[in-house]
Amino acid sequence: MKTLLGINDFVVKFANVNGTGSASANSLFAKAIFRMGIPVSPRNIFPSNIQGLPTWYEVRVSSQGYLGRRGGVDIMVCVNPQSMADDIASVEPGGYFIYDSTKPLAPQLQRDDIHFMGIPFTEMCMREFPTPRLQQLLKNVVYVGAMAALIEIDFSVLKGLLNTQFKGKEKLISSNVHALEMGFRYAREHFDCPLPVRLQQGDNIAPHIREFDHILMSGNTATALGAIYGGATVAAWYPITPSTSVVDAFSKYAERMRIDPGTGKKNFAVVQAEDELAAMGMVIGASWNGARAFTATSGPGLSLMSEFLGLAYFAEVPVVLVDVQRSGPSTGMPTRSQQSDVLAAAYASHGDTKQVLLFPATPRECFDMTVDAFDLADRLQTPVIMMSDLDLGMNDWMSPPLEWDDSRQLDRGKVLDADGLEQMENWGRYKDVDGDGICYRTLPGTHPSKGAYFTRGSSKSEMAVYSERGEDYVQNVDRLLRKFETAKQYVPKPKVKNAPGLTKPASDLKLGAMFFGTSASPSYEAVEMLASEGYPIDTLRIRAFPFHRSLDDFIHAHDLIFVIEQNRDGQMRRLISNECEIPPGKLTAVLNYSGTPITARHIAAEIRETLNAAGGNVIPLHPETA
Amino acid sequence: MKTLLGINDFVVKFANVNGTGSASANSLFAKAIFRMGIPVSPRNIFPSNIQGLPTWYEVRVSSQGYLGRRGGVDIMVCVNPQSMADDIASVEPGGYFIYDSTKPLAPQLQRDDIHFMGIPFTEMCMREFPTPRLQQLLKNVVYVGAMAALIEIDFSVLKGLLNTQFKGKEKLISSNVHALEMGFRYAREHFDCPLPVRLQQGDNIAPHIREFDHILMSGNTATALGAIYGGATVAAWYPITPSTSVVDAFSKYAERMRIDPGTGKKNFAVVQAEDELAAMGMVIGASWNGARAFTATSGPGLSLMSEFLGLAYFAEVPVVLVDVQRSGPSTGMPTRSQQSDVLAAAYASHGDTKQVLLFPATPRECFDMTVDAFDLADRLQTPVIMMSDLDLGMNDWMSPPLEWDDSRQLDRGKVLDADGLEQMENWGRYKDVDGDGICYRTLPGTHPSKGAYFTRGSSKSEMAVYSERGEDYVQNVDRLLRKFETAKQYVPKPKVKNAPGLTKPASDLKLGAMFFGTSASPSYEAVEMLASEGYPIDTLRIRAFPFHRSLDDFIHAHDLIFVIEQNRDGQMRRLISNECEIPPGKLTAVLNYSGTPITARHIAAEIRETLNAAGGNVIPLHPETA
Amino acid sequence: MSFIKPKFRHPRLPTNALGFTVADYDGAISTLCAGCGHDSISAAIRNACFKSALEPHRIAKVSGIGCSSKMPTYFLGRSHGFNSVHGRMPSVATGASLANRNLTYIGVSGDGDTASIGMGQFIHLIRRNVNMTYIVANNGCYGLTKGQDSATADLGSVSKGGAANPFDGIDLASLAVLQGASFVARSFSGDKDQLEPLIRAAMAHDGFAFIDVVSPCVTFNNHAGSTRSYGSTRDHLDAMPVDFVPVREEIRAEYAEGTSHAVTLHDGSVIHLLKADAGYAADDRTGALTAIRSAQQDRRILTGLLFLDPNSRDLNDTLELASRPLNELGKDELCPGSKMLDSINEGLR
Amino acid sequence: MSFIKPKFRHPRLPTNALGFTVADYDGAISTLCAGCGHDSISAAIRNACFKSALEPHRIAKVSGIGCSSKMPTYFLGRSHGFNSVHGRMPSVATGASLANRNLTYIGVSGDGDTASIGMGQFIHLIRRNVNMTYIVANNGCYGLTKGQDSATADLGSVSKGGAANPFDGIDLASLAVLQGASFVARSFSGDKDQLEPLIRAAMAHDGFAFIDVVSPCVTFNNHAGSTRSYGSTRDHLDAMPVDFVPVREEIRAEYAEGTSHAVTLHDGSVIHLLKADAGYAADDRTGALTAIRSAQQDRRILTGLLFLDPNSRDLNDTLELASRPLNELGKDELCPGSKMLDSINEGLR
Ligand SMILES: Cc1ncc(C[n+]2csc(CCOP(=O)(O)OP(=O)(O)O)c2C)c(N)n1
Ligand SMILES: Cc1ncc(C[n+]2csc(CCOP(=O)(O)OP(=O)(O)O)c2C)c(N)n1
Ligand code: SF4
Ligand code: SF4
Ligand SMILES: [Mg+2]
Ligand SMILES: [Mg+2]
Repeated sequence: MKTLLGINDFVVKFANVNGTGSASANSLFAKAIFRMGIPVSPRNIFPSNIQGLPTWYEVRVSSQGYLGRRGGVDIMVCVNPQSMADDIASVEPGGYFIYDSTKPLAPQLQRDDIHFMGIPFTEMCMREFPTPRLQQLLKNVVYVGAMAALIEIDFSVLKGLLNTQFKGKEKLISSNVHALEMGFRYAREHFDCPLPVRLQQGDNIAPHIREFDHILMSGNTATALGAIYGGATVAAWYPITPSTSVVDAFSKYAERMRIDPGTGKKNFAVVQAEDELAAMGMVIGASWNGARAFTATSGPGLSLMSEFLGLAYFAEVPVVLVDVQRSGPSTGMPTRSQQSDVLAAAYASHGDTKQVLLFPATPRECFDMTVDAFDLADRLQTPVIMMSDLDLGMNDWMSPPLEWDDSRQLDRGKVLDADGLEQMENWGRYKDVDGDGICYRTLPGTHPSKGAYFTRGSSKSEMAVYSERGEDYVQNVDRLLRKFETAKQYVPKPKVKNAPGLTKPASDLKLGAMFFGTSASPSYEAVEMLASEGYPIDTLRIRAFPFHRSLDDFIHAHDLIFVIEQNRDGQMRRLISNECEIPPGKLTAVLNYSGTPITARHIAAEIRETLNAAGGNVIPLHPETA
Repeated sequence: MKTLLGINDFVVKFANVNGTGSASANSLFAKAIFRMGIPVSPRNIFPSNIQGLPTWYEVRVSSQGYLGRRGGVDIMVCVNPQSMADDIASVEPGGYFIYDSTKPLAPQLQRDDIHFMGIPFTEMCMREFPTPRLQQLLKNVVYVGAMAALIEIDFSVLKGLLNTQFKGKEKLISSNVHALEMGFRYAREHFDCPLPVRLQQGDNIAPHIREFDHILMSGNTATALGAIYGGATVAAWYPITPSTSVVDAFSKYAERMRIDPGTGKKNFAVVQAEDELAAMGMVIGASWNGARAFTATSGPGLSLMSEFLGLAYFAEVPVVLVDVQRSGPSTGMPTRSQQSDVLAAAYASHGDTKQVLLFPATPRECFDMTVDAFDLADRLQTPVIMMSDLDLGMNDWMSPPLEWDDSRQLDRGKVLDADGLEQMENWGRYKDVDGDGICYRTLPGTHPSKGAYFTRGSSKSEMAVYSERGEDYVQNVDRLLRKFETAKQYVPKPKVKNAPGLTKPASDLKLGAMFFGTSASPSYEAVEMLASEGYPIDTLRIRAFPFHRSLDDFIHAHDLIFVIEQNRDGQMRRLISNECEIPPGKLTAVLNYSGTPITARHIAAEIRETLNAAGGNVIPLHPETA
Repeated sequence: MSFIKPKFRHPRLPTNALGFTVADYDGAISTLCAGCGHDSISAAIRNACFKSALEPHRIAKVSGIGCSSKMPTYFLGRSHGFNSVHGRMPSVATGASLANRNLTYIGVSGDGDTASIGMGQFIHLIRRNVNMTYIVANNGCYGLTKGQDSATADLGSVSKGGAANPFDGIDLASLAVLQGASFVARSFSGDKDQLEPLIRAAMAHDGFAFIDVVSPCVTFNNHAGSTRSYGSTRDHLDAMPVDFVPVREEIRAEYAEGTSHAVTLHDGSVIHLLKADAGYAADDRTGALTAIRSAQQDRRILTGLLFLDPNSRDLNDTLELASRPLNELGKDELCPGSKMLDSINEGLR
Repeated sequence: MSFIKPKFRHPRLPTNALGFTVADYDGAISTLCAGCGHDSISAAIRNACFKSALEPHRIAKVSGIGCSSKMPTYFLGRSHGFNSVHGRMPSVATGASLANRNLTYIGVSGDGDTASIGMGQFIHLIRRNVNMTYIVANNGCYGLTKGQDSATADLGSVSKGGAANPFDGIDLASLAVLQGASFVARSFSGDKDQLEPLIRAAMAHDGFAFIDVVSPCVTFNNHAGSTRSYGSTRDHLDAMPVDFVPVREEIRAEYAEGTSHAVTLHDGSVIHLLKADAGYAADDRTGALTAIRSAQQDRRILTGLLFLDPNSRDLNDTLELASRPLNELGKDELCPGSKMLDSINEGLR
């Protein structure tokens, strides 16, 4: 049998039944590894139901700090008989399959090339714990204990985490510790511990992890904090997976940080709307009236908001919309991840529209970009859509700590107060005074006699008077294009990196890769894999639409560019070729749309295949020779 | 002063106030010219209100049968003081301005280079007709009478039309005829009749008009008839300009042609829904249940339907949606025309979607394509969107008569009846038995024990069982792509024409133009203008999306291609470069998005400018030398 | 994921008039939470269809999105079903009903699906009197998205999150009565003796039949603070039992407080009402509204058949549709032919 | 197209407490049809604001789409206005009200805008008790799209197209009462003596104030067959006149059938009710519903203040928002600062 070797480099997957309390045990597992200073990226893969169906928790451990999915499973911990056959099949040759041996394993499920390790979880728990509830719950802790022995998790870290989690409930702490120990002891007694795939503090950890501070948090939590720090006061939303936790977290933080100290009253409003149309209407109404407002939704909500997004675009009302993407179209796979709303968001609504999009790739960026989104929306007087996804939003990610510069001001853009109105001659709501396409706005209630105007989604003159004159219409929508052009200088710039291991691009290096959001981490990893094989690929991580000019430069500087994304139709590739006027042939799509996040292996394989097919045109350039 | 010369080649425009009854007088004018066998194309340019604002009726007379707008006005008949200044400004040098001289014209409005012709319409009507209502209404008929004298409309044709219109209401006929004669006489007495711009039967009329039969009808009426002949039984809609008349006409015809002869009951249902979401839901429900169903809407409705369009795409329910486009985004200019929903329709909804679009250019095609749309939707089990627009839908167009082949069957596609189910082994709703991506559908109530399945917008296996497995999802959406590929062979093919006057393309002719819908007519005209200047341009009229392969061929066969359309962002150009993988640089946008239909002059000017800018690369090839 | 039940049938299971056993009305195994009220409703629907001896394949099931809207998978596996989009089932059902007036339509929705996102469509569905049975599995919360308050949650009820609901709950039954629904009932998912006959009556009713079924969410809304949990529902239950009398049985006519009242349905079948708190006749809207409200003011939920218009005319009749279903019409009935088109052309020359 | 009115003001026009003349409350010249009921409503709103001496710039106007929704352009030219999208004004108004609780909000809508496409939002606006005056200019038809029946059109009313409406009309006032609106009134556009005080009362009310104004469409719905035309409205009018008593005037307390009833508003102002048909107190929902319905059954339209909850708590209060408008908060109140973020980071290590 093949022997897997992996010090701090392996994938563990837990196969559970949802509603059985596995989530907290699983996150205890991941957090302990994180606390040990070893790079870890856990992912929930859960069904669209509440109880009784298969759910998985996939944990990647990576000394190099790769946070994307690697693909494959080295150790499968299976406590769900429903999915057992598939789960066994998914283990890498040489890998480990840990299962509940209370019942014997069906012989037809056996495989010769992996290790089966039975632990009688149910039996052990029936024996040790009094109530069915405890038996059920602590079974999960028992397997964490066993894993602690098998891969050498620092036991004191686990205990420390339990102490914090159950602070004040000593009985719970002791039963949990007992469960941990049961598992630990069983594994020690019955198996060769540790396994060759295991943890080891310090040694081979990448410096950018070892030497810097990190936190473990979900993108949605970071987005919520971004909304707090960005000064959002109105959140209107409608529940939908996977965006719900954005507003949940916003409410939680606001209840803590936005209570008026004098009166105990709230300096924020959260409204659960009756649907997504209403949520967007409330955001528009609040923004029009000068509050910073946002909503969070997912694909179906985005579709429902499209008429209103057209209004906001055309009436020039700031809007911040967080789209935590899931698999579409329609209901699709509501609990699976994709990046498939790119076109729907970029051109949201009928008529000629272009919306500003931001593409965060880490929780830190969720935080920063959400703050930026409010500034951008106000500055540009238009919707700004944060394109997050389930993978980023709902999973915990290792991230540099969030940072805040206390001198940062809220940039409310061109809003005239009473004084400003007094000073400005012949103010007109839609006059392009500064030539950047952005006009001066006024808020209701500002001035007794100046600055009142009518906001509408229909055509108007520069003075905001209703008009059906072709010239007025054209002037207005041309200005909106000019504004979109202006946006390029305000939105976050792409991140360009030269091919790894090569300090400057050699003159004959013409390969590039572009990606965004959760495709970034596995893309970087794939690029490193390919670099070690001799294919040097420069990268550009897209962070916003409209595209910054450096994206054009990147495209022009390369002959063959891979666009890596998680949807069927290569939507970002389309958007690029559209907006940058690029021959689509220059851009090769690398796609995954299975609902589970794209893996580095998949990306590398696809690129390799293209390069091989290109034959003589792309000769691997061995790093030594570069 | 310049003298305009135009036998059967000129533009007359009437400037009215809406709600004053000018519509019927104006259409009497156009219809009379049509009856004389002279090509005419009338257009309403009306405000989004009901009474009291400026409205125009622009009539182009064109011996060559050009039905697009030419641009410019030769004779302006102005009975609306509100818009007079602009109306005067819009007359071509040498043209005629006919106005109500009951009040004298303000001196500052005078121009030296056009003819002013005052007729005291109000005064004449006050004198001749007893009630304000009649004075108001018949004023419109008086100016038609005057025009009859000025441009030589056959008076008996006018009278004949009035006779038909007011059949049985003799008093109305005589007062109308009287009004006509008043105008006629006044003009004869006060002006040199006829003007140099005028009508003349027979002579210089293009053979394709002279020698063939024509009707005058609006696109929306034709679409409605297409729905009747296509076998639509359920129409669910929500009123919105400019699509309302589609369902109005459908109801009218259905009341006439779809009454069960035995019982007097209806073989059709028209439901005015509470909004566009509901309208689309009803269509989906009815289609799912085996009726042919459709809705008609415009941009805002399309936006609101986008979630449901994603459902229909993913659940594979046939839908026929007529989008009569107006100016967007948002409310935009609701009574003005554009072709700006192309991208919103093609990629309607979140997630990866591609919708089938049809682009009719004439009423005849509205009829044919609507019939086709029902067959296509059934055959492909997907939404089919008819992309009409206000200009085509609400104006009367000269068109070849509608034709129906009585042997044509309704193609309901792959629907299994009870026998079919008995015969098919292991039927599965989403099995691609034939390899074309199209599966066998069953209808509720068909068979006591076979063929029942659950339709859903969420992911499923081939057997229609709910599934969140990545493989099932991917297999399904890949099949949908395959189906879209199949669609290419079923949708109407583009119309390709070699450059006019050149029987076969010379080897060094590399110019092409592509367009669709109402941009076609003025594009053909512009191409002829440019041909006469020595620029030979081949044309391709797009009639459907997905694009037929011949579109790729056309693009590859040309070096520089103009894409002519009526929106700001060159949406069709984008769609082409996206879907045909064409370097966008090959496609040059020629755009108009002022809300009034694009003119041949504008197109020619834009192309000329590009060609001039291209300099040495495009040497005009004089027709003689070709 | 759905599991198909084993196909084995016990040979001596009782059969209905059509020879079907109750198992012929089964669906896939439920994936809802153990103990979810919605499963009891599924069972009641299955039993009602069995007892009323409806042909399974002549029933069509429609729903929106939510735990409740998943229910149609779990009953009537021989019927077509359509799990559409959130809140818009009413329009899908309307279209379906227009296409084929001869099927029996069962719509299943949740309180989120109906009272929030679907409110507009729900009211217009009522107004059109579409011939269907519309069941709301009402748990006062959004089960599938993990327990947010819905618009029917009572004022002050406490959701899993811990916050007390600051808004008044929408009472869907009152709303249906006010907006002109021709059949309005309420029941409790745990009370199959009342629920099954109500569902049978609803399916027999010619027009829109609404049943608001209080259906506790064991996972997110079953704790002391919530007023919609099993415990509290049972406490506040003001049962108004209904007994279904199949076609051709004797019709009883007397009706006084505390006794039963026979109402003849459009198809001739009859419902016996037992009036618990009395005070209104079941065909009087104002009375129904007042009774519902007065029970409410006592913090009780009035159940039973709350309103019935025996002269209901459904949408197909209102629109004067022919009796043959639209989806059965072929080219001959639909297509007026070339002669007609010629005459239309003629009018446009 | 809008024409700006000449700016010339007669120097001796009467002024209100703030020194404004009624002309200071004017808007652009109307582009509605001559004689349209909506213009009378615009005038009533203008007059009400003038008489109540509201600062024009402290009022915000919101509307949907329709002839009615154009109205806000034609009054209060010194106020900001927002002509949003069809049927979704309620959500825009809700957001606006949350952002700045200190302005007065006037929402104008049509029966199509509210009772069809906007129905869901309307009901949820009521449920949230957003502090605004919501006026529906109710003409039973879609004016702007040329006269289709709306959902409030009476059963049997004949539209311009000639077909009789086969559906029951939705009564928005009853619906508002049932759904918990804290102020519900009805009036007639041609009856400014009743309408102006109602609007003033509505604006003074702390919470959601709904006024259903029967407002005939002269162009599409003013002929014999329609029951909502000027003529027929006047015929069926069952006037319940309302007189507005400004703050600080005497409060009258007696209330018997046929006499007047003083209700104290939240801000201390008082409304005198004259109960025409009696039978219910204006703070009793069931009574209001019964009265509306019984007038309806006599084919009469009950007008006046139909329901009032003097203890209304608006959305801002329900959500326990601070008294300072959210849109006035600056970085100091909003941004918790870097220390707080450090402590959050700490919890995530
Ligand atoms: C357009 C849209 N918005 C939101 C959602 C997310 N969602 C799914 S089910 C649901 C609520 C379900 O509540 P309810 O109808 O009461 O059903 P329950 O689960 O309580 O039975 C929501 C908000 C969705 N699927 N589609
Ligand atoms: C989404 C959308 N659908 C349809 C329309 C077209 N539309 C404009 S106004 C209107 C109806 C207006 O009726 P109502 O609200 O009663 O106003 P009225 O004109 O009668 O005053 C409709 C359907 C639209 N603007 N937007
Ligand atoms: S979450 Fe609640 S409603 Fe959903 S299945 Fe579980 S118990 Fe039922
Ligand atoms: S159409 Fe009717 S509602 Fe619209 S402005 Fe004219 S009269 Fe008023
Ligand atoms: Mg619920
Ligand atoms: Mg109306």
